[in-house]
Amino acid sequence: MSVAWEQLLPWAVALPFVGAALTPVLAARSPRWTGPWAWGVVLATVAVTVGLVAHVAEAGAFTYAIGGWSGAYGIELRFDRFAAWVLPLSLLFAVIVPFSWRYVVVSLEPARWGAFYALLLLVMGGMIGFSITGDLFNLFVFMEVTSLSSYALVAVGGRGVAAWAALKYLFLGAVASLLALLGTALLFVLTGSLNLADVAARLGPDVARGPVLIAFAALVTSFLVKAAVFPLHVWLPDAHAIAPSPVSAVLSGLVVKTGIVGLVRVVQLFHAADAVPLAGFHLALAWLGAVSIVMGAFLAIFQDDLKLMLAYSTISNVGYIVLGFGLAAPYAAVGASVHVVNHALIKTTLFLAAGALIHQTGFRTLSDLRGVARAMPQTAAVMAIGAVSIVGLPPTAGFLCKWYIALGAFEADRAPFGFALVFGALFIFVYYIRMVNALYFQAPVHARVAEATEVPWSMRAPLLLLAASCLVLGLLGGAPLAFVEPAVAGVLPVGGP
Amino acid sequence: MGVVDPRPLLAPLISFACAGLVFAAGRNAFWRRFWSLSAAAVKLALVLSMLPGTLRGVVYTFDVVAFTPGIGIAFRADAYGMFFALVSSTLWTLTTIYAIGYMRGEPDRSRFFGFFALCVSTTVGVAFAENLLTFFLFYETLTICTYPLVVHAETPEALRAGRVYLTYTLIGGGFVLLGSVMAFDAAGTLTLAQPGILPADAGGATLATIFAALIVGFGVKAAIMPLHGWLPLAMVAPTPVSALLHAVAVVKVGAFGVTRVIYNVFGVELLQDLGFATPLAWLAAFTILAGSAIALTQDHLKRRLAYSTISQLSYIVLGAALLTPFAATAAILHVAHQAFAKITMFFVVGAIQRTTGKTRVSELAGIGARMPWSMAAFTIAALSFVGVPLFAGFVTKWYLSLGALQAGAGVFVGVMLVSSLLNAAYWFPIVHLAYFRRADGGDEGVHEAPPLLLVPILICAAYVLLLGLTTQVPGMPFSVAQVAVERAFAVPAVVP
Amino acid sequence: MAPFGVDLDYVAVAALFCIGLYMLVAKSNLLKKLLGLNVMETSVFAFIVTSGMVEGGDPPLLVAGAQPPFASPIPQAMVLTGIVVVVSVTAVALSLIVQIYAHYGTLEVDELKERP
Amino acid sequence: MKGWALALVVVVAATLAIGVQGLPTHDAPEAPIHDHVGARYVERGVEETGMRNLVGAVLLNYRGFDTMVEVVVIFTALAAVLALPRAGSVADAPEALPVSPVVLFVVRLLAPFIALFAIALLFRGHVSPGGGFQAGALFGALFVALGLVLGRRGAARLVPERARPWLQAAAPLTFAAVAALGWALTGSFLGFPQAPELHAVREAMALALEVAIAVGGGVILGSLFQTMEA
Repeated sequence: MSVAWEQLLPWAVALPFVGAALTPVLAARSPRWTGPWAWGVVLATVAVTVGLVAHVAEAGAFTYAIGGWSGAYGIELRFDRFAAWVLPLSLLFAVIVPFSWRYVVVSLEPARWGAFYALLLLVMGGMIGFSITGDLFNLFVFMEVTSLSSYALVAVGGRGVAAWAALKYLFLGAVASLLALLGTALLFVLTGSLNLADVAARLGPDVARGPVLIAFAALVTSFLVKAAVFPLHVWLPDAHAIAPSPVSAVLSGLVVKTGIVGLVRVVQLFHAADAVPLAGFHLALAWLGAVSIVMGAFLAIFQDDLKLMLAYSTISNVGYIVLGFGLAAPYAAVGASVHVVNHALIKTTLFLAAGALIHQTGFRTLSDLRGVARAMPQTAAVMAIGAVSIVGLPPTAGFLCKWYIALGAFEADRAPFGFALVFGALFIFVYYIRMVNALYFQAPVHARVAEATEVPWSMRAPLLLLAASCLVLGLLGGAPLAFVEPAVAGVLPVGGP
Repeated sequence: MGVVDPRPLLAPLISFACAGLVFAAGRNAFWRRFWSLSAAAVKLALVLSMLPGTLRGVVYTFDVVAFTPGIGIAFRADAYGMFFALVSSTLWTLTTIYAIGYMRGEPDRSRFFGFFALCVSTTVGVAFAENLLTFFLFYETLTICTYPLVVHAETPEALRAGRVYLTYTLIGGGFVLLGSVMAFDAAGTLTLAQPGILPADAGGATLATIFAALIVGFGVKAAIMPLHGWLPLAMVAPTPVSALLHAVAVVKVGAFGVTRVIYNVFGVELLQDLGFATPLAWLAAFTILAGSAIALTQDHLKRRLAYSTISQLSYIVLGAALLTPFAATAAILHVAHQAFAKITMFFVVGAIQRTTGKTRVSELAGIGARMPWSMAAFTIAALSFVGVPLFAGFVTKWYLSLGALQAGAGVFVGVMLVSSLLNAAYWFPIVHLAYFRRADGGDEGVHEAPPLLLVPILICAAYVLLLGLTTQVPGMPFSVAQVAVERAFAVPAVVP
Repeated sequence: MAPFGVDLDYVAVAALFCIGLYMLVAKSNLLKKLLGLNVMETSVFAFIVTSGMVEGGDPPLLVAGAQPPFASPIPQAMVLTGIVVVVSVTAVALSLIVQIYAHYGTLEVDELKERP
Repeated sequence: MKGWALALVVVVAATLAIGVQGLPTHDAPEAPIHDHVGARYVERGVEETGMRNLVGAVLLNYRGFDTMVEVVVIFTALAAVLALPRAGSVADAPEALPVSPVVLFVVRLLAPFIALFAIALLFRGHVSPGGGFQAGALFGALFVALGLVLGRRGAARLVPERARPWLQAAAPLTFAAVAALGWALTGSFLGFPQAPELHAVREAMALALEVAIAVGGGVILGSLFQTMEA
């Protein structure tokens, strides 16, 4: 029997939301079961998602009119290939949730378990909704679900520094959201519509340029803040470093990507409307990306705190993605899209492995963690694979992205960006090699590090699975490309490669 | 004639699987040795099984995955690749035996043997790479896999050497990537299966950038001066590593890359038009002489070997850069000749160090009497390097000189001669010390290296002899090199 | 309503936006910052909700006696949603501020920056 | 800091000043906002949704999905506050704060009227300004006021312990249930049946949503206040 997959699209969003709403109810009865419950919800959602993606791969993009109100008269979900490409990111929750079981049991009192898992589910639902909605205002509301739960997740760890980091994140995040709302409102006032496709169609040449430009700038700035592109990154390092490790993985790997998805959606809209000179914008984007790569790497070099280093590396990697889209060449856009997924995978791997090290030893700086590889060989190996991947050395997942983006730079006749990219990657390697050295080739300074034991299986299995994926995605990197190419074709002024 | 066959893929895969099994074996010495040795043997057999086909002109290919048209991972065992793969898998087998003896009692042996196998896996991968992307893939993996071997001792000195090594090689890797990307942008393909892919109309500046990027990138590993700085430092690694990696795998991969760039990316004809190869030839000539001159001043044995390596590698680069069939034959042949002779020397130096604790040239007085077999092997290798007729090194120099004349650059013949003199000047004193001086502490009688070290030494030395004496016998490296040269120049055999 | 060719509503909205922004950036007290954020948000809501007005229009309640033209219902629904969102954000921000105060004993950013 | 802030404000103000040039004049009936989607809602809203309050029609029917996510947002705020570290539990709180008799009297006097007004807003919402959110806000205010008077433990007794998590989740869950019902009846998620014989169902669905929003919103606002106090 064939399932009518298209009918299930809204449930990909509704399932995690309902699951989240029920988590505190369950927690009131038995907090112990909230973890498995959240995992079950994630798995059900993932099943729906994967089915939908497979369907799109086969049958192409489709729209779903909520409540039967099609077009601009209601809210439309639009499941195109780009959404189908980023949606499998929710798969990562299927490893992050079990990984966090142990963290939750050790670090949080049972009364908070339900809320913690509810927040994780809400982040996931918000992100899924964000990627599939076809409505500007709906985009904003979904973004708020994700952001709000992210702020709280940062603060879960403690009352002092964590709360302060979360509040900084909240202030900047709220301003960014407000800018998105302002842009939405302006576009609505100008066109009378909120549907992305409809707005694009109605932004004709007779619409005043000034407000359109402001709307564009507001939306783009908003998403650049969410994506933590330098110099709008200031909220990120503290928030991502101080959050509990599973949360850091979610934030760095996934939540930052909402900014990218939003950016792509905005560019799609304005490209279709042809209302803004996009060439200059693309160039600016490319510059921002290049600067992000270099500055993120530069700042990361000075960090001794493992997670802070990873946080800065996120800024670099977002730089790759932004640069890739900014180059506006088919290959570069393919590379950027691939990196959206790959970076999520790799950064999740790294943060979870870092979390495992911190969890077992109680130390979080490189100088304290020296020599931990002897005591925890598997976790350290995962960390090393993650490091090699994120630097973009073959044969790991990170390499292909670098290859494609560099190729795109030459294709677009912007060779300097190609040089910057290739050698920026070397810069990044400097701090990862410090990490590998510290973990593997230096003698332990703390007895607790030397005597640490491997993490329990509930944490180890996700780690090994993720590390294996980093390698496999690199070796079989071609398979997803068939998917991305048509996806980016819609993002670009030119056709696919 | 191309034949689809999985063997070019299987060859690197075997070492890869071996590495996994060795890591899994952990502290269990038996399984570690068992997997290392059997993988080495299986791989050697596999490569040898392709040899008859190669001599007939068969090319085995295997496509693994294509990302988009023109970009993918594919393997292809052509004559030159076969040549390189044969050398490395033969030497892997010998070095594994040697290393088992040498590393006795060292810590972290699983890590050592695991990464050792990975290095060989990637070397063979480079040899069989069908395109520049696959080449780069293995090239970079090799960098990563060598790093734990270089810093194996975990001393500050080793860590420093490791850092320098990575800095050099990764920047080199960056250049290779850059060159590959630009080459793809210009040519639309990266295949190494043709005599040149770059179109002549791609623009002089673009072609020059590509050439410079690729040559600098590969030149780092090939230790062309001034890109050689990492090699002497990396000698802190355990001797088997120095032997296999810094006489065979790492540096030869670089030299192999340079030749691939010249023959398969640019092609002889295009390079002759462009004239890019001439500066490279001069650089190589400079490296040959300067490397030898520095080697002369080194007292530390392994450092002297390192500078000698730098000098010898540039024979290959020079041979390739001369763009003539004879020189090409010399370049390809020297991959084998230098490898076997140099590894013999490294083995002997390691054996001396393990048996007597001596690491300097000045301490070697009378060593010939204590370790007669080892020193005999060393002498054979030294004679080969100097280029005494009937030894392997002579064949190289002969063809290289012929090639230089063919190219109308007789000055390089002079370089050959000076180099021979320098080689004699730094090898013969060692031989002299070993045989004609008495040890200060009085004669302690014969005290040879243990069999696990001695046997590989003798096999290698014997093979060096054989390479010189039976050059023309079918199945020896020369025949394979001929097939390879015919492909690159589209000319019939070049036997004078 | 449009002296000097500029709609006064827009001037008010822009002024509110800038006042809020200044509070958010310049004030050191966390609560004042939050208030500034709320002022900014209010300005955007004001912009949205006034955009739905129409000269002489009735509220969009189609009961007996109501006459067209009607104000557009969409901006009002949007603002309602927006207010709920902002309330939620404010609630979370206030909780965080409570936590910060409980831990550090201060609400001044200048002092917070000096503490580890 | 202040100098930078002023500079930023000036830049933003200048940008906005340029930006508003060319925006449609307020109050103009021919603005796009009135003639595209808005026009259809005015024209056919009552017939299509059965609600005379068009804001309600947009909120619950046309753009019901937004509202669903919106109640999830406020639920998120609750989960966020509940997930934060807490100093003490409700049980440790003092029985009642010292409250001035005036406040006590005023709150006690007004409480029933506030509740009544909230209920009126809720049930008159389809024909007059009002609806679930407005009622929920009032309920929330009522809980806050009572919490001030009764103390945390007293306020905690207002909502039964066992029912509380259900009530907090009421709005998202009801939305999901209504959406599923619509899915079953009309084939589209959150669809409201339009067939005349199903008008009663349609009204019931809308009413359920309004009540859930009011109750859930009110309880969450109260809980936020109670939890934050720690």
